[in-house]
Amino acid sequence: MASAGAPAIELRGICKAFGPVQANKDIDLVVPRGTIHGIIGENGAGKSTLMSILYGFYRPDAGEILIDGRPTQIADSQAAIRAGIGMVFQHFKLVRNFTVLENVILGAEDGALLRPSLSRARGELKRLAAEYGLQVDPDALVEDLSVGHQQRVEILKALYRRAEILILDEPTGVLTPAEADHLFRILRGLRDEGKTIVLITHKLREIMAATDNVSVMRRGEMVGSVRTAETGPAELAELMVGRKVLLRVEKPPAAPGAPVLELRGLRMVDAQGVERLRGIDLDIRAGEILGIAGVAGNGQTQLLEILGGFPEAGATLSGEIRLKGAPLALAGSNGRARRAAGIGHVPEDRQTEGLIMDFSAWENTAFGYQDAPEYNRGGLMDHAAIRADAADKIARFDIRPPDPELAAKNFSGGNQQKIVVAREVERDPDLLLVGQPTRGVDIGAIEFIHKRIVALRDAGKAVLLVSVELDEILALSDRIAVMFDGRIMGERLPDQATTGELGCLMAGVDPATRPEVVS
Amino acid sequence: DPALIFDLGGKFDKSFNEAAYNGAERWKAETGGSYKELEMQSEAMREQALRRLAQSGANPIVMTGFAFGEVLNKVAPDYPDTKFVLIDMVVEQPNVQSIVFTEEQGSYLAGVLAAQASKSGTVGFIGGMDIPLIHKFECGYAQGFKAARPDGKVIVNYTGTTPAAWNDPVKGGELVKAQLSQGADVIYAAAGGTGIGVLQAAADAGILSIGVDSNQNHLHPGKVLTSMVKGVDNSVYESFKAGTEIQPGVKVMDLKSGGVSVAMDDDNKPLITEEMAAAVEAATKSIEDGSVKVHDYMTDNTCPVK
Amino acid sequence: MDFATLIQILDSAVRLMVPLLLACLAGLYSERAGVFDIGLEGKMLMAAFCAGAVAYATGSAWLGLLAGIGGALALAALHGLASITFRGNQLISGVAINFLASGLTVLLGQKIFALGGRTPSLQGAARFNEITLPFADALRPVPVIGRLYAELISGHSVLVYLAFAMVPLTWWVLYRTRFGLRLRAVGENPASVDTAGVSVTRLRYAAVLICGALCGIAGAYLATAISAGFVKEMTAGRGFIALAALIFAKWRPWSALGACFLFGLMEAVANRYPNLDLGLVTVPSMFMNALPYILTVIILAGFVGRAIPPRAGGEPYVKER
Amino acid sequence: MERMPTWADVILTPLISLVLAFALSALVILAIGESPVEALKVMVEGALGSSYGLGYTLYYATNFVFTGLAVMVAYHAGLFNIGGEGQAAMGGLGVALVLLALPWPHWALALPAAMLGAAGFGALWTLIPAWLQARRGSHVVITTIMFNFIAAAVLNYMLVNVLRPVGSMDPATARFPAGAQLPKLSEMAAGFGFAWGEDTPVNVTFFIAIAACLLVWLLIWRTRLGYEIRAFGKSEPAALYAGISPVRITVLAMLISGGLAGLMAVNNVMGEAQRLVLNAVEGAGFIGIAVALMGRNHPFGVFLAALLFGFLYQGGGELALWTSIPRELIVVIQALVILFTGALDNIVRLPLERLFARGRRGA
Ligand SMILES: Nc1ncnc2c1ncn2[C@@H]1O[C@H](COP(=O)(O)OP(=O)(O)OP(=O)(O)O)[C@@H](O)[C@H]1O
Ligand SMILES: Nc1ncnc2c1ncn2[C@@H]1O[C@H](COP(=O)(O)OP(=O)(O)OP(=O)(O)O)[C@@H](O)[C@H]1O
Ligand SMILES: [Mg+2]
Ligand SMILES: [Mg+2]
Repeated sequence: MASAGAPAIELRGICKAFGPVQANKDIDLVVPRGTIHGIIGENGAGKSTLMSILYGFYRPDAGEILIDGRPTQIADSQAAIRAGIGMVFQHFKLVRNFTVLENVILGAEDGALLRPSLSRARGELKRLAAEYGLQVDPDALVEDLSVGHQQRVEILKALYRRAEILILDEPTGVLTPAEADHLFRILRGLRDEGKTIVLITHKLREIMAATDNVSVMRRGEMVGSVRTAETGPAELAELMVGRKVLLRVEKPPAAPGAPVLELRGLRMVDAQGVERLRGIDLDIRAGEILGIAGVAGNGQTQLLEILGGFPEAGATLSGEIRLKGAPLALAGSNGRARRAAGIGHVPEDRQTEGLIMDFSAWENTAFGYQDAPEYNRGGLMDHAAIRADAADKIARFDIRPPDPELAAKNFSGGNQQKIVVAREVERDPDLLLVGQPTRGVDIGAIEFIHKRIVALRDAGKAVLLVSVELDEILALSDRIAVMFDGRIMGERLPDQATTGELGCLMAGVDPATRPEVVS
Repeated sequence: DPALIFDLGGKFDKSFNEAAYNGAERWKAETGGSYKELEMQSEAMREQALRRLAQSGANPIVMTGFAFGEVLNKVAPDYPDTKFVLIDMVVEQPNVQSIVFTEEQGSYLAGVLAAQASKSGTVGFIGGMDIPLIHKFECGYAQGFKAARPDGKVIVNYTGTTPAAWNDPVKGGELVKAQLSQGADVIYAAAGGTGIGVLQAAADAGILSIGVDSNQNHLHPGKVLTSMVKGVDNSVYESFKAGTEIQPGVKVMDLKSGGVSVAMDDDNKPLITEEMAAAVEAATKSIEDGSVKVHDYMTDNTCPVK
Repeated sequence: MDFATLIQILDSAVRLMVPLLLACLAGLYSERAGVFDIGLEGKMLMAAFCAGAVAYATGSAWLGLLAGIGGALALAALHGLASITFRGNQLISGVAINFLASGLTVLLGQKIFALGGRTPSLQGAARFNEITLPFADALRPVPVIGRLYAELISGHSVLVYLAFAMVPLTWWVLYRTRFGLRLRAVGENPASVDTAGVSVTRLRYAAVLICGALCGIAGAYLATAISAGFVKEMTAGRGFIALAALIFAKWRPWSALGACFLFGLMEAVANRYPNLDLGLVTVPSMFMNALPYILTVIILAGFVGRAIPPRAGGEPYVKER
Repeated sequence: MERMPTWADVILTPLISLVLAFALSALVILAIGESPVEALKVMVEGALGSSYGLGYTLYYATNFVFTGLAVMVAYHAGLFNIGGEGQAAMGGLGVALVLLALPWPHWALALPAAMLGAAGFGALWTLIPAWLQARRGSHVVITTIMFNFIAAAVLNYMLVNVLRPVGSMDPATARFPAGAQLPKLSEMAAGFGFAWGEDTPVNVTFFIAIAACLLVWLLIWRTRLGYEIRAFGKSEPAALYAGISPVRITVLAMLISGGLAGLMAVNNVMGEAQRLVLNAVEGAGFIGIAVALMGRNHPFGVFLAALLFGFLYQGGGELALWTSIPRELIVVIQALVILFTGALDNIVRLPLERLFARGRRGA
């Protein structure tokens, strides 16, 4: 065993470049054993890269890694696992069509045959579940699990390999508040057992609530490490972004006008025969933001897809949609018609829906609007016009790096999101559909995106906001509807609703038995 | 120097390209001369090859395969001093000799032999691609067989519709087994490399087969009933020997002139009974004196027997 | 159709499906590991040549088989080099391997045997001969079952039984062993395997080489079992049909058996009924020959849903852009 | 993420790869006991050394441009069209039917009609695979392979039983009317008063091929349809989000692809043979796969790759003509060229990248 005083992790002078991008510049980091250590930083600051180096996924260009005070060569993940390091990646490394058990034993099998490994793992999972409250069905296919459960599988994978150091990269980006609380309880339990935890997050609230120490990264460099107890959100935010950040959304009171979107009895049964929407009635007025709160998987995705004009293949739809009084067709691939009718849409999943990752930024600024007259001239697409437009948006949305020729996949998550938001908001749609607008996005960008959404509202447009972040819903919405199991459980005004009350609704329990009708 | 151009199948096709090659080699061995040879790789190369050879002074230029017909018709007038010999197709040009074989007659004899050798009264025919030339073989064979056994049955298979049809011994072997199960006990293959599989499978199954184009009796001694030999080798040999003295016009290589025949040698001697030899003899006579007319499928795309 | 005909057609189907099945399982290993392979045809062809040549030279079918496996392995290693080590385009590599085999076999064959790329015919022990299973003759008189055993199940070359044994074996390897688990994982999400501390490169090479070995058996079967020697281009598109069967089977071993049997059966039927007489019209032989392909399209359209390939298939594993 | 100057990526890398491929080919030639230097001389001289060789090289290249473009267009939509062979064969049938239907007075009239026939039949031959892919999810790779075989059967039937002149041995159509003879490049050159490429089959279709490259480039990178094709090819969920219909794009992309493959027939059937023969396509459909992939799915790359393969074809023909090297050697050389420029290109690219990176750092 190592000397008692040595830190669990010590990084010295870590450098890493991806081609011309210097992702990590001469980084030092010390993480004492038995602590939860937070790492924050803007999108693209190099947090994931640093942790991937520690986990042996990338090789550093220079620098030294000490584990428990001993210099350790971490050439690959195998070495990291041997050194007692486990990591839950920002994008899970799970095999979607494997069961939970299979994912857990992958790479840590006991022998050439699976059966003994599987039965041992089954027992082990039961023990871990009991010990840490990490319940998952060991025989479920990963693709059938909610993201929260998928994350549990990742944690279980690490614990199964007896990790003493656990790295979590933005674990709560995809979790509901309740799931996040649950996760933090687990992490504290692990820490109290003497394990060391590194937590990357964009949420200052979580840093303040869960960590013992926190390090801040900016543009590939480590700009500071402090004890959490000795700092505050405002200071961290400033350290992170390099300027003062408004942590509250400032918005004038809403002045709702005529209804823009009216939904009546909207129902949807998917191709497997599961009823996903069970009769949705909603009104959204001009000049208001309607926030839809709810745990992921309760029909929000389906609602957005139907309104956006691309319901899942094979689904049966019924009910009525009216936009500014005129009925809209329910089915068919008519994303174009929806855009033409004045509906903008920031989709929930920017990487598989909102962007073509291999297209350049400028090509992506026309995505979905390839028909728009200003992008076309004489039967051909007007590249000069699209490029000019893209450059303009990049400048006004402060998208970094400001290079319209760069492929979307080469932007960080936050900047990718800005590209999508810029494209949709700048069109001045009468109705903007927004799904998870700030998932995985740093606070500087969150502030910016929120401002834009509010500005759109103030210009008299209607906004339908879907988010699993209750904080976001509460901060932005003028009215909140809670969705559960394909139904609207109830509507609340943000200043009259408590988190607890909303949480009850999200869980399918109506605290007031009679839903309050807001006029 | 003379030149020889092979068709797409290539000179080792176990079929008439190879026979042509053998003829040329025989000429080379006997005279000590040298010749140019060329294998086609593509359709467009035909014209190219003819012109390049003619320009290079090759004379005569012999080519195998009906596919040269069109091109030669176009090219021959441009090189009036060069003699061309086309095997398997007629082109009427003053400097072209066309050599055609009466495959139907040779196949007729093969059919006669098959009829004698068959115990079951059912025989088989396996062709490569379903094209008119192969029907000519099939039809002659059926006529000869039916002449001897009017109540007998001929099972016909073609191997495919792509060039792979000529190089698929596996399929050839399976077709033998399919025909065998329908009672066939003598099978005639006119299918290039596929035929090798036919002869092999027949030998394995203990039934008789008939080879084609060149003498294939030696491939499985005592198991190949005979081969319908097309004297392409002789034609090439003669052409090379005649050199520039080649007479233009159409040369029909029939039974009488020895252009086609059924191979009789030591390898199939044990299989050929006296009656068989006599039957072939008789059929040959009747064809030669015209008392039996073997119908040529090519003239009207039909076959009098089914 | 009487029983004898049925048996004959099934028997023929069994023989014809064997090279398809071996190549299909070969492709299954490779593609399940995320390496697409349209070079099955070429590997089989190379194997057929090597097997034919060595079996002729040594007079031993078994040495021929080894040589066939060796030939296919060499091309498989090349495919691995291109698509794993050098992260090249897997489709191009496959196309190149097909061309390479098609040229090299004839070039070498001509150089060695001077028969235009053909090898001399194989005889005796240079071929895998048909083996009669125990009691086959004794059981023959038993109605139905006995004949099925004696005529359909018995009487194939050892490679046929090997090919059929490969199906449960492949299933077992894929779903019951550590290697299979990792193999399937690397074709779905190589990052998951990498972060679990297992080498993606080594796994993929293993899969590609297994693919080579199976193609080798398939080629040896063509040249030394079902026929007697190598003929140029003798694979005649079977590698592509195997690929189709693989997609048809959705990359699953038992389904591969079914798909290959279907292809074999349709070819056997077309062989047995070269001119289908439908009373009014006789279907010309060309269309009977194309029947397996036409039926495949119909079956595919009618009964088989969307085939989703292994997710990471076709893409080299690149960590750092 | 520029690591290397573009010229090094698109010119230097393939060039070095090509040199590697030829070096290995030289070893193969040595191994079969022939002289590589001699072989190279014959090939280069035969394919590029005279207007005659060049004419053939360009003729073959024209074929490959069409089949290469066909594969490329489908590829951009995420579809792998292995059916170029069958589509080009059906294109030939279209050309033959059109040209034999009327006594065409002049090629200028016959050409557009033949092009319609070629593209129409080629496109039609993709319709079922495309529709099945779009509607039923039947994998286009299988269906197009199957349709190659079916096309061979159809052609076999049509040529033997329907289109063959009575009494002809050859399973081929009659000669097309004289008015349907396309002008050869040699005739055009003669029109300008100089002799070029006499007796070579390269004809006006060569210019159509160049035009096709430009049009395909416009289509893919300048039109809305091209934008949608590329978007769909990269991500189907994103395409749905953007209101792009998968069915429409799949069918359109395949129709265009099949049409391009079919157009090849204008070159070989109408321009060269002047009649339709059984084996008219001769594997050009498969070469198209290599051409498209080696050309990095860009029309300009396709054009260059087609020229390279034209060179190999013609040079290989000359090799067979004047040396005793078997023609299969050319297939081996082709394979090595495909392998090194298309699949093993990183053997060259990675070291080059390192070299350039070092150069930059040093500077
Ligand atoms: N595999 C890779 N190849 C090339 N560049 C990369 C790679 N991974 C990351 N980068 C680049 O390195 C920089 C740092 O990325 P990293 O993912 O570490 O940021 P991050 O701090 O985790 O950001 P986020 O908060 O968005 O997750 C970014 O500019 C990113 O584009
Ligand atoms: N263990 C499981 N096995 C099979 N299907 C599951 C499992 N867990 C969730 N699902 C299904 O996956 C879909 C999406 O998951 P969803 O997020 O709705 O789960 P959830 O139960 O709400 O999650 P949580 O327990 O985190 O609240 C649902 O249709 C659900 O039925
Ligand atoms: Mg990150
Ligand atoms: Mg739940």
